Amino acid sequence: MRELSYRHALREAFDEELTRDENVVLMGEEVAQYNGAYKVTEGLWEKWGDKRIVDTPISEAGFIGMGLGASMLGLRPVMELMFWSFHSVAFDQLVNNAANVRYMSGGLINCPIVVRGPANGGTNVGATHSHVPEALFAAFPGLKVCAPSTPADAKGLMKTAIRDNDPVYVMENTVLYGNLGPVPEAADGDHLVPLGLADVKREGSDVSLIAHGRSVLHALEAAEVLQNEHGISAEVVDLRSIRPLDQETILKSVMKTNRAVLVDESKAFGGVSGMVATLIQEHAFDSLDAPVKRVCSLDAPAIYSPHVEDDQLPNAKRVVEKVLTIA
Amino acid sequence: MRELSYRHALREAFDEELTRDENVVLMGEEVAQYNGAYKVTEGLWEKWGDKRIVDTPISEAGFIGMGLGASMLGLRPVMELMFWSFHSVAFDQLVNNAANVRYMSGGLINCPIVVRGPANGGTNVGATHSHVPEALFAAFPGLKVCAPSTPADAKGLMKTAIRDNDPVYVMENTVLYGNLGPVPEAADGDHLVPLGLADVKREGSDVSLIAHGRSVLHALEAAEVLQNEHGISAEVVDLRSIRPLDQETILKSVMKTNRAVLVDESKAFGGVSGMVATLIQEHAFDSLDAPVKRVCSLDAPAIYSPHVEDDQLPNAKRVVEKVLTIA
Amino acid sequence: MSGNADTNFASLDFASSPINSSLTPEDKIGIYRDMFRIRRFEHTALAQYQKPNKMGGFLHLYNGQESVAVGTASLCGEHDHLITAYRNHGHALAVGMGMNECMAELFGKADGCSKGKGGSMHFFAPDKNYWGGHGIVAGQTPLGLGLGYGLKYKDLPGCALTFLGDGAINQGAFHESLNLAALFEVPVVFVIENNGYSMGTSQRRSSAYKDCLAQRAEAYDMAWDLVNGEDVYEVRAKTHIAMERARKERQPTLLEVDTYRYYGHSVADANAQKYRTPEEIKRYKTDHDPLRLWKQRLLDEGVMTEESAKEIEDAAKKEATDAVAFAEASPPPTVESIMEDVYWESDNNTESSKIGRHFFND
Amino acid sequence: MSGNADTNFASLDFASSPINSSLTPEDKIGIYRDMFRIRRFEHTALAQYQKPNKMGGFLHLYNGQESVAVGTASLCGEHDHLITAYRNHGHALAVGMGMNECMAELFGKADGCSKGKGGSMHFFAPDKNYWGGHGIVAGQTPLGLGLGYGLKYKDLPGCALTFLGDGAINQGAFHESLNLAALFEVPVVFVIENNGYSMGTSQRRSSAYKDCLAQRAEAYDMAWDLVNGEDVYEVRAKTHIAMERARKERQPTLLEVDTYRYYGHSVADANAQKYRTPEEIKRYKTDHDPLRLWKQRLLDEGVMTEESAKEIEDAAKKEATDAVAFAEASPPPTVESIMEDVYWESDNNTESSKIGRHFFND
Ligand SMILES: Cc1ncc(C[n+]2csc(CCOP(=O)(O)OP(=O)(O)O)c2C)c(N)n1
Ligand SMILES: Cc1ncc(C[n+]2csc(CCOP(=O)(O)OP(=O)(O)O)c2C)c(N)n1
Ligand SMILES: [Mg+2]
Ligand SMILES: [Mg+2]
Repeated sequence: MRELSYRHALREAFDEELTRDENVVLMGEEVAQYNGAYKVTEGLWEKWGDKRIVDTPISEAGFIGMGLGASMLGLRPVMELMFWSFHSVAFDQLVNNAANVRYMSGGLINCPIVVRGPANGGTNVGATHSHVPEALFAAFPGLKVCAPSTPADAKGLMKTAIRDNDPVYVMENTVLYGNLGPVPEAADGDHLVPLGLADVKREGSDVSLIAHGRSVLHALEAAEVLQNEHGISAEVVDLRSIRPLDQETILKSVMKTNRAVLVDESKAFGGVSGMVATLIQEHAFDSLDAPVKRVCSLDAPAIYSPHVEDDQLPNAKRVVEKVLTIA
Repeated sequence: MRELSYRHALREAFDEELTRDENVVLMGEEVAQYNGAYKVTEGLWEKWGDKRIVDTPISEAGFIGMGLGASMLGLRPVMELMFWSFHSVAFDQLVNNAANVRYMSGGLINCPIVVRGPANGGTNVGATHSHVPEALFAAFPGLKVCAPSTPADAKGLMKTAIRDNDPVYVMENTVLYGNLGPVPEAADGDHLVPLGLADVKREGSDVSLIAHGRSVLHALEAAEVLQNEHGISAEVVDLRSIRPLDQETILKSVMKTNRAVLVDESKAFGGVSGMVATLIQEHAFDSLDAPVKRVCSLDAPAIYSPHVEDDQLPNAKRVVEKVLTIA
Repeated sequence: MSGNADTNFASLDFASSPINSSLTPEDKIGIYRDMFRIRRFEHTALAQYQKPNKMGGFLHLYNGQESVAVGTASLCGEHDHLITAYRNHGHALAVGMGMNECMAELFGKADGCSKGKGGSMHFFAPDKNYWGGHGIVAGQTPLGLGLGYGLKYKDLPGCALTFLGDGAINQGAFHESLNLAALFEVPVVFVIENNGYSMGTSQRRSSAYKDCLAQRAEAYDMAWDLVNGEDVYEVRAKTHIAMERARKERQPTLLEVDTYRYYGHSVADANAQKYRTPEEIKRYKTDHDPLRLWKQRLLDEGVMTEESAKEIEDAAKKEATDAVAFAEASPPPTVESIMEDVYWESDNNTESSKIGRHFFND
Repeated sequence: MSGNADTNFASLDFASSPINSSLTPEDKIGIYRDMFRIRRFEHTALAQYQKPNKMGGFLHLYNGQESVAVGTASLCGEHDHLITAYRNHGHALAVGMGMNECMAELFGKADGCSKGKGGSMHFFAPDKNYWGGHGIVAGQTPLGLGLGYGLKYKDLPGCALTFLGDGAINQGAFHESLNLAALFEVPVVFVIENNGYSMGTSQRRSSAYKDCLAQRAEAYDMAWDLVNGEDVYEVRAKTHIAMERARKERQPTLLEVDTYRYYGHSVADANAQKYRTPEEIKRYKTDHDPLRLWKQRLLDEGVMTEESAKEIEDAAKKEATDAVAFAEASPPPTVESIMEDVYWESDNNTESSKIGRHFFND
């Protein structure tokens, strides 16, 4: 299969959906003429022009609300937050208007909007630019959240998100944008990855490593070390989608391995892993041979220093250590 | 001991701290001339005047940020959100500036601010006015969060919050404002309840009901029913403070009862109870005779209808039923 | 300044504006009917609220401001849309919603316009181009902007009327919306219903401004106007100009309509007679009531008689009484229905809704 | 309009303004020194950034805008405070921070002004009345307002200079701050450093306005002025007026300083030569460079000689070189230190910090 970068795979998703549906419109700061701060939308403005690819001022509350309003009339806006961290200035639009308007109207309205952008630490941009708000948004019924870890998933989830008739928040990752991976040929038909379906990225029998986004890569790396150096067979479950959540795959894996370590870039008060741990202990209580453990970011605002930021984040070494405490 | 309402206990806390420290200033929409939308600040403007009790325009981001800036210079602003639900329009100030500025400055700055107001469902005000964001804010290192359930705790925690040198977010409850309860005489000295200290509101041996805020009352009511109708002895732990969290008291209780049901008005994706369940299964794994169970709000935006809103929220009946599934 | 009474409006007569001179007698009577219906609905709602166990939550009444919703809605065609804040009963009835579904919504019943899920602050009727009913102050303003954006994108010859209160103008989202509207040339008309107060705070205590609130539009090089809300003809004439600017030139406008609310901020407003003098309230009701003035106008014009007015009024009273009976008879929502209307995909039972866990009930 | 070159400034000479005529030769030379230090620091930082593994993250350079930070900071007394956005190295050095702690911060070292925790966007020196350094566009503007509020509350005769970019003016928080500043009569001076672009977006593509950005102040009945940033005298004269208005009358001002940045938005700006023509950049550097113009001015005034200028320049170069050595030699933060500086109470090991679990490391 051909290899594409994560960034390129996303761009292909946009391009295909722009072609398929004239109601799809991409918006955000610097997405058009500048080609995107991270070049995810490169070339799209040149190809699609001012109507379909729109540069906005620095007014996240205003333009995300604008996209929501337009979506109520049938547009399918794909809104970029240059960083997901900037959700903080648009929070009301993101959690009240997007998540509640369908409910409060008794189902008369829907908002087929996508909000997307990178959500990650690891590039030394500090506390205001390194939020990982997957769990934060997944806590709001009415919203859907996903976080692809590979180019193929990035393309497949993005296309699904754009076609979904509910608000879907896609968490990308600046560290992954350059990663290469196999992506099905466009000629072979639409590559769609459903929301709510986890992917077992590596089979194993001794412990389940459950992760999403970039943490999947740490988990895979740790699984390799565990196998080679400790003879421990780790299964790696990539959640891909946070809400809907593939509880079935999670439980199936844990019921097989009887042990789980969750890898999650969130801070440990809450996080996706807090929810997954809660579910596992509730629904696989009798299968557990050890407490569910977690590897999260160290519980302080994101540090800038390139010398230590990686120590604040989950990494393969910390995952291995954690597994060894329960294996 | 004399009885005060929750509302009155809070007012007494403000009045005492306004007297003690000239840097304490109360701000918010309608807190002064109107006496507060819920009359919590009644009489304070008349007594303390324009400088100490300040009405603001409807600009939550602006005035909370303003309070933060002033706190950096040594003021101790106590900022009211008329509803905590309005955090959504001030989110950046609440989670970036308040939580991060100390860290990003390497400890050079601190923000001794209190943000307070009611955070609860149960009064038929619908999805945009019924948020319970305790867990949401507790997830941000740099912030402290508490949620008193009784008049005495309301007064004691508020006074502590105002004296604390970090940002403290106090979650009150419109349903509790009118509740009466014993509060120590002011003449007997400062009534302070520390952050981070849970309170066992009822002793028991068969199951731990762990709750905060109004849910404590549901838990207490359920404990009564469990004792009388099912011969089950339930211990009720009132967390009071969400961050810092009294993990010790939680674990001590669960290690005694071997069973836990968490009562939490949050939605069940996450919530305070998601965190408490995660901690219990991790640290009291061998003591648990059953999975930790939770009673949360039904997982939809808050419904308006007075006919069914109470069914969406935790209540004693649901707590009893849940306990019976594991007892 | 607190509402229009103290404002020195040039006493122009807008009756002869083309948009008004083209009104038929039926149109004019229709306007009276709609205003009266709103007032009656609100009175009835208040009376019902005061009975035990009928309604919960807030109730923000529109009495005194009827000319704004009705005057502007009367200008709307197929492609014109409306959105407002929580004081939204007037707009709902003005766009043609029935009292039945509105009253049932207040009663929290399954036949309510929002199935009892939204309550007083959240009436909706997308089939009538009415997008609510929003509880977060100014939170609806970017949505209104988006409706206009959608109209332009789809090349439809309409505009989006976006209402907000005088207190709402100090929210950041509104400012962002104004800049975006002007920058992107969006067909939106922002209408500040200036009733002089945000809860207990007078306009002067919440907003810094030069001559009036709408003038803030100048910061964005946007057109604006000040409207005397007591006069339906003026509301229509000036709003029409703004709507035409939106429809034809794709340019936004900021209108400020001076108006007044007779009741407190909501029924829970304990201070409604404190932050405003009883004299002030009385003066508005006596000398500046839009309903009374419009009625007199139509009587003077010979368009309406006391008898035909009475018929209209009686019909509205009956409609309101019937609406209460309808609301009483409507069933409450089931507990199961709490979990409906969260996701479109789940409600429509699509393939996608069957993959993964969507709901996390304990 | 993109910066000042196309603006028709009345060619007033502000040298004779009282605040400028009272400057001693040493003061004037000090201003040159500070501007040169900033430029040199930025050059050095850029060169270091381009080496592997020296710095991470963003680097937003201030070259071209030096007159703004230095001109305004030169007016500050004991009770005047400053706060700005992420393009904050200039302000940091202007208030008297040393290159050592600034460079070490860029290097992410323990001796950095923020102990390596803040990085390029987050320099702070509260002891010098400098409150950062903030990464969320316009997020610092309410904080600046609050500094002013605090000064007034404590009855201190100072003001808060609050800087932001031309792109930042479209954030809601800024608008809310303007209204609050005017309404509460807060001694704050908002300074828009208008360098013509927010990243790759020109002022015209991000903001709707009439004649200039500062004019938006009129919406709040607030004083405003437009400043030619290439001339230190003008920056000082006009900012002084605003600061006096704040200090004495407790009234805010919105200033717009036309300026230009020579480099891209940040070092990662791949399009820095695309959205602006090379000619435009060259024109600014040649004809409108504040450093060059100030130097010439001082030479013309006979206040400075080529030799004394050279001494200053050499000293700044040495300071920058030494700062690199200092930063290199400084230790990286320990992993343990990641958990410090989160809570004041924990850092100070108070009783309260010992109750309950504050940190949730797995
Ligand atoms: C963001 C936010 N802050 C505060 C409130 C509480 N609140 C509801 S209405 C209101 C006053 C609004 O006044 P105005 O905009 O003048 O509208 P009016 O009530 O006069 O129609 C306030 C403070 C809210 N709903 N949302
Ligand atoms: C809320 C928010 N949105 C977007 C960004 C990303 N961003 C950082 S700087 C910038 C451009 C700001 O331009 P301007 O205000 O003119 O300041 P300048 O860079 O020219 O100094 C953008 C879009 C951010 N940091 N915060
Ligand atoms: Mg009003
Ligand atoms: Mg700029």
